[in-house]
Amino acid sequence: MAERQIASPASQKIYSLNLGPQHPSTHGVLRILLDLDGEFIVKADPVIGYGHRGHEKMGENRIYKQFLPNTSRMDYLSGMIFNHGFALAVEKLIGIEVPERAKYIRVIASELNRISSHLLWFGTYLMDLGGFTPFLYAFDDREHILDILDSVSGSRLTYSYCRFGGVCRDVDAAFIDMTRAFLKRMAGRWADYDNLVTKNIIFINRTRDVGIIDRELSRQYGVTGPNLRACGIGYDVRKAEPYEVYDRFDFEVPTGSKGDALDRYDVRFKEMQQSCRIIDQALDHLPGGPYLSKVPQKLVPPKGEVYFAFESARGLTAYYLVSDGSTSPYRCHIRVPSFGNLNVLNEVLPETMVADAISILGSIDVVIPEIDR
Amino acid sequence: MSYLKDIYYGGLSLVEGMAVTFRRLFRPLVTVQYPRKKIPLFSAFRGHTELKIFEDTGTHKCIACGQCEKVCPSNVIQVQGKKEQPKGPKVGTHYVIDFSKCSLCGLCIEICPTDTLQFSKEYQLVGVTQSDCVIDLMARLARQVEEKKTQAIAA
Amino acid sequence: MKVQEIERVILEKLPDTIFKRDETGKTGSSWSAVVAASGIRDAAKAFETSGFFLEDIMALDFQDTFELVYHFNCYEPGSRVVVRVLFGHDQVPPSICDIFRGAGWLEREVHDFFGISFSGNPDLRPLLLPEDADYHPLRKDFGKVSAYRKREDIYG
Amino acid sequence: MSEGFLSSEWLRLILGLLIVLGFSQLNALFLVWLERKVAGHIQLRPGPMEVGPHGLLQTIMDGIKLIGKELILPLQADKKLFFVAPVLVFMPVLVGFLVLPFGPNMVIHEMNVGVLLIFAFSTFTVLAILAGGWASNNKYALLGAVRSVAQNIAYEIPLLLAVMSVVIMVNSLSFSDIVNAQRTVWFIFLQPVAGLIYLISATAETNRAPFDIPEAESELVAGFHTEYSGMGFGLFFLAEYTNMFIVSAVATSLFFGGWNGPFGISLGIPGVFWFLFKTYVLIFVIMWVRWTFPRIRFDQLMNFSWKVMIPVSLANLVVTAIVLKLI
Repeated sequence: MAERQIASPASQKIYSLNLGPQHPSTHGVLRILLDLDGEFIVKADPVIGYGHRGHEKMGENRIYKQFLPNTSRMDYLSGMIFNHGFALAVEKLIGIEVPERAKYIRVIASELNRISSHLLWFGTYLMDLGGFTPFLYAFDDREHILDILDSVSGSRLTYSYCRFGGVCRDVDAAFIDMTRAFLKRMAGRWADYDNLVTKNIIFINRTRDVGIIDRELSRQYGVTGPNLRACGIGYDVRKAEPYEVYDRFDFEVPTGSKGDALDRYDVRFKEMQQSCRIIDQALDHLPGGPYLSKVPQKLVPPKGEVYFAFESARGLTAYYLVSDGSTSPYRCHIRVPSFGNLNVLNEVLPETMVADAISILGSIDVVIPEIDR
Repeated sequence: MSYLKDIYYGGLSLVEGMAVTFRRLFRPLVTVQYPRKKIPLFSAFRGHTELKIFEDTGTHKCIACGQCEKVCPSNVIQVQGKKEQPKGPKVGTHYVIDFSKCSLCGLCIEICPTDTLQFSKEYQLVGVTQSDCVIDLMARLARQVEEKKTQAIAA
Repeated sequence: MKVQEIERVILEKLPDTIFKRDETGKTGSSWSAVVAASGIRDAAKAFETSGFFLEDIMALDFQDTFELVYHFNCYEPGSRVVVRVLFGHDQVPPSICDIFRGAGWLEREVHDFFGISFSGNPDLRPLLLPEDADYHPLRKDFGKVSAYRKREDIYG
Repeated sequence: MSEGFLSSEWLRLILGLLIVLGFSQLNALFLVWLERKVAGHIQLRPGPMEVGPHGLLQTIMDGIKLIGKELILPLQADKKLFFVAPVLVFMPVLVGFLVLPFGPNMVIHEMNVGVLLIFAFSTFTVLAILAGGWASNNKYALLGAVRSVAQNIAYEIPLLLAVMSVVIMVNSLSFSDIVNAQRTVWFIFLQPVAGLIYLISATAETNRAPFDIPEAESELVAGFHTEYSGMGFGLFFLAEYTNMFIVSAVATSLFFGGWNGPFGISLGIPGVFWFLFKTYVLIFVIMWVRWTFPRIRFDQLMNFSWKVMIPVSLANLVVTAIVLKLI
């Protein structure tokens, strides 16, 4: 009989498992090299870069306007927020005034996008944990958001909706009605999600005390966003450095206490509710007027730099633009939140089980193409 | 005691979850069986770009200025034109887009000085080769004009 | 405010640091400092002990120099601090990956794109580029480049 | 010889075998369709709709597709074991049909140890899973197989303890005796705890969600059948559904009165329909559970078995014995 090798030889207790890049729950193309002792992880080494497209180099070779469609392709789940941030960064660099109406429209669109991103996270996270049905419920809700954003921007995922000095298309009464209807619909959905998932004993056991990222670890790795807030630090760029018109809205920054997967889940869930509040207020105060200010066709920013930070669905995101006084940036750098959030896996994964690794990876909500850029 | 309590409340939470899914069994379905039923498109829908037909001239107003070609981030557009009269304005004769590279950002539409570009409502774009993604907008326009004519005759 | 505190601590440790305050908030950081390459470890330690986190490391390629830009922030409004390190194309800056554990990957990314090696970083395998990549795409001598400038052209 | 061959016992066996072969296949195909429909409607979508009325023929098409596919043998796999495993997983399931009481006098082979036989053979399944997972030469498959063994050992005990409490009430291991004892009152009312434990353990035994850790799609890709393709995969798939039918049928016989109507009221409906109706309702419940809950983690699954299920089922057995003695 031929010699067979299945696991590593018996003398070696530790064997390695290649999780990904084609694995049902590695969210995009992430590969984690796991060293396992039985089901327990000894060492985890995330390997990234499969989706590297060189957005930063592209940014240097394009005029500012041409980079806009790129932005929503980095974090494709919150493309609107990335669009919005880039528009704000360039507006700050050049000094373009944005009409009030456009500011409110952008906030509404961004917050809708944030809810849709969190809903998708909720669905896929439950799918990682083996619950298939919440995934489709979440997508059912998300579909309504995509419809709303589709009706105003014409796209469902990569919007390219914001322009320097406003947005590319005005919203109409139908948009406002749809958004209001969506808010009303969501108000009735939280109880269902609570009963189906949040209170579920299996779910709680799968997430409580799993993958604790405490304050010290978050600080060491630069973890931001809901993952940071889950360990009790209420740091949200929308509150800390209010951009656009976020300082006019009354909303809370939900925080957790321990920083385990359950806290991260809770924080994201409450965040969706807060986003609904913001949208509601923005709709109430939506001013009239123009939606796009007059901007010259050829944009030539002055020499200098801008570092513009904003809160995407995954955390602190920033565009770092260095202008040399020509039509394209000298350097275009994007600080992405998932980078730090994934980096921390190096320390969180060891001594957990394979099943927990999936749960942790799902709970930190990374979008790999965003890291790869 | 807490042992039994845990079992009881744990079990209760499971029953609550099952109630949620059971209720959904009798809700109306949200699926649309696609080729049989279709959802109307929003007016903002972005298909690939196309040339507008203007009522007054019955054709496009492209002047082959090449601004769309220049502003396009991914070199999708190829425009050529010629002067019909020696001193007259240029007229676009050749407008081809490579849709496989297009990211539907709409910069070409916004920059067009004569407003002759718009997003089409085309979404059933199936091809088997890469060259199927290359769309000749002038030919498409000619087809549309032809269709309009036959429709007008039929009416 | 932690920002004032850190300014004092850094000045104690590195007296020849040049500070620039940005009161207008135009650049997005409340103040920036230029530190010599040898001083970045001291600066990072000061930031670490006073509760800052490392937001980002990125590099800039100029004709005359490399520039490393460290963004530090703490969880208070308006306290982003930029620390710049200037060094020649042939020099090797020290790594801070033992001070901020998350810096390891950030330095790997910079190494990928600019070919800047950090002395003391044990793991400089390519992070985003293919494993066998021997090119550094964000250097201004790679691929299509619109301009290659000197640092004073931009920062004056 | 001919007289022996035509004797009712032989005829019954051969006829029964043919019916079982046909029924088990059709039933499995129907259950796959039902599962997809239940899942669909729970998730607000219609499920298969295109092939046949309401997609009824969809699973048959899927079966044909699976038969037509290549069986891929992974490099360095144990060839014999790899191909034997799917057969091995299906065989014990068929044996189960031999002793199931579909109705009064509708048992293929009446046995006084029918209950024992079914549980003895159902243990084979885990052997097949282990063989398949081991032979695949794949770490995911191996992990799935190992998990499966641990899980099945842990859940066999409460399962049998729960069945024991019924058996000592009837004092018989024959299905017909047990069903006959439930003519007026079903055992689920006398033994609710045992019934619940049986259902939970049976779900775990059949590797159904939320206990589907041996295949755990999001963790182990497809667990023990990661490397199987074509009909090898198809057999694992069919076995899962036939297994589900068997455990539900056993539950019907042991706890839900078998072919008896509720409280002795049969409404003139033949017993076999009562039996099938109750079995399918139980199958529906198992499916409903699958499409509601997330998966339990491996160690929690073991804890649940050893710390909750086994003590409770033991206590239940003791209480049953004491009460029986007192009566």
